[in-house]
Amino acid sequence: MKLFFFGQLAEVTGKSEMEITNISDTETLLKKLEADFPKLKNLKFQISVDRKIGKGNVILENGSEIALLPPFAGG
Amino acid sequence: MKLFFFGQLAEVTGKSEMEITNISDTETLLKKLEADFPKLKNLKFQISVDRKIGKGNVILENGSEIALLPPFAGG
Amino acid sequence: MTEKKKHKVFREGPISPDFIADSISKHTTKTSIGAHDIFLGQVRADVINGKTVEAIEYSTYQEMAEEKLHEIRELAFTKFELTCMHIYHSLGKVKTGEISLFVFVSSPHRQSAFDACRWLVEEIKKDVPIWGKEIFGDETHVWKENKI
Amino acid sequence: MTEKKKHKVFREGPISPDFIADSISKHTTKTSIGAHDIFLGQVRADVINGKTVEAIEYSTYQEMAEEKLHEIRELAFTKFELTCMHIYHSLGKVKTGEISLFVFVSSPHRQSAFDACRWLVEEIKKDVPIWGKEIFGDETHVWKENKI
Repeated sequence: MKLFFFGQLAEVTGKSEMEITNISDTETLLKKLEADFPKLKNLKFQISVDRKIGKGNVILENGSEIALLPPFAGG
Repeated sequence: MKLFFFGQLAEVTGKSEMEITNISDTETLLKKLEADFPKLKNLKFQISVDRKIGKGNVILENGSEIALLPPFAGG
Repeated sequence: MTEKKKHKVFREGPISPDFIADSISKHTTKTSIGAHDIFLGQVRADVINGKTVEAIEYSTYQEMAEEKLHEIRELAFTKFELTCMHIYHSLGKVKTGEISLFVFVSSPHRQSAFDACRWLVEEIKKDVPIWGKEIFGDETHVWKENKI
Repeated sequence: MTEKKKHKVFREGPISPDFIADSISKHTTKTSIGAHDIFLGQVRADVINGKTVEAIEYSTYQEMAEEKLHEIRELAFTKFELTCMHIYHSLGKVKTGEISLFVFVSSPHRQSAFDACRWLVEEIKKDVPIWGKEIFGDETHVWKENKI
């Protein structure tokens, strides 16, 4: 699965994208990311799966496109 | 006193302005105008005195600038 | 910083897109502005009793209109947080598809810009002595009335 | 008659007044339009912790943004009586005083134009994945957050 980081999250993690495998849902993903990038704990963001922001824990499937989205600031 | 006619009222009366004298207030003026120009009776308009639209009967003074204003249509 | 100087509202003929672009570009130096709201009134090809409007010919009671617009401007600056405000209205003939009213409001924040622009357009339509003759292709006409 | 074709929203760098004029002039042939409302977002020289913003650098999650904008457009056409609607947003660097957002709504009547334009701007700010890095003169930056 592809995981994208945007805005401040790309800056903090030093990555704009990475491959992830063997992660079954967004809650598990979040725990792993916070372990790998402790600074994420202090930042506000949402997780999108296949370009939709889900409510609660979302199941991830092979080929899902996941993204970490900081607060929007268009305009 | 100067009396101005605007928009449709200028068209109906055939005048854009006229001098009036010896008229003490707007109610008297209105009666005289409706006698001179019967078509005015069928038209909506307001009267301004010195560029203000007054409520009720307004006293006219020498030098007052009076105007007959059809419904506004700016924009 | 507010700008309250009186400016010329009435312009002969339609308001051109280039004039609007020029007005917008004058605001580049005003870096406290975060939001502009622009209202444009365009002449519609309304069909009235089977005849299509081809142009509107605008006229005004200019002294009264300018006094009223001045009051409206002053009131807008007290009611809303505005950086600047510009109002232009056509006189004379404006063809269908052309622009006859240009209201341009700028503010640090969008809510004030939206509120003020909408309020201004309503005030102008309601209180400023302007008239419009809707002219048909056969040169007959009717007198326009604003809907609330 | 409504126009719903997908169009390119994102543009590299600031949105120029000439581009806006050009968009306006394209509506001259649409003679059912009576009212345009245009919102422009301009980059403010905010002072943050004693340092002045000199530019915002915008980025987006383009595929998601385009899907979301498409939904917003479709919904706007069902909610409001619109003739047409155009949305443009900058990517990359936009300096203070320059324009980064251009929302252009046209309708037969002003109330729909005002309602739709304001609604669109709020939806864009709330739901479209766009980010802005506020850059200071010393090349440090902070990340912008929209106020409601």
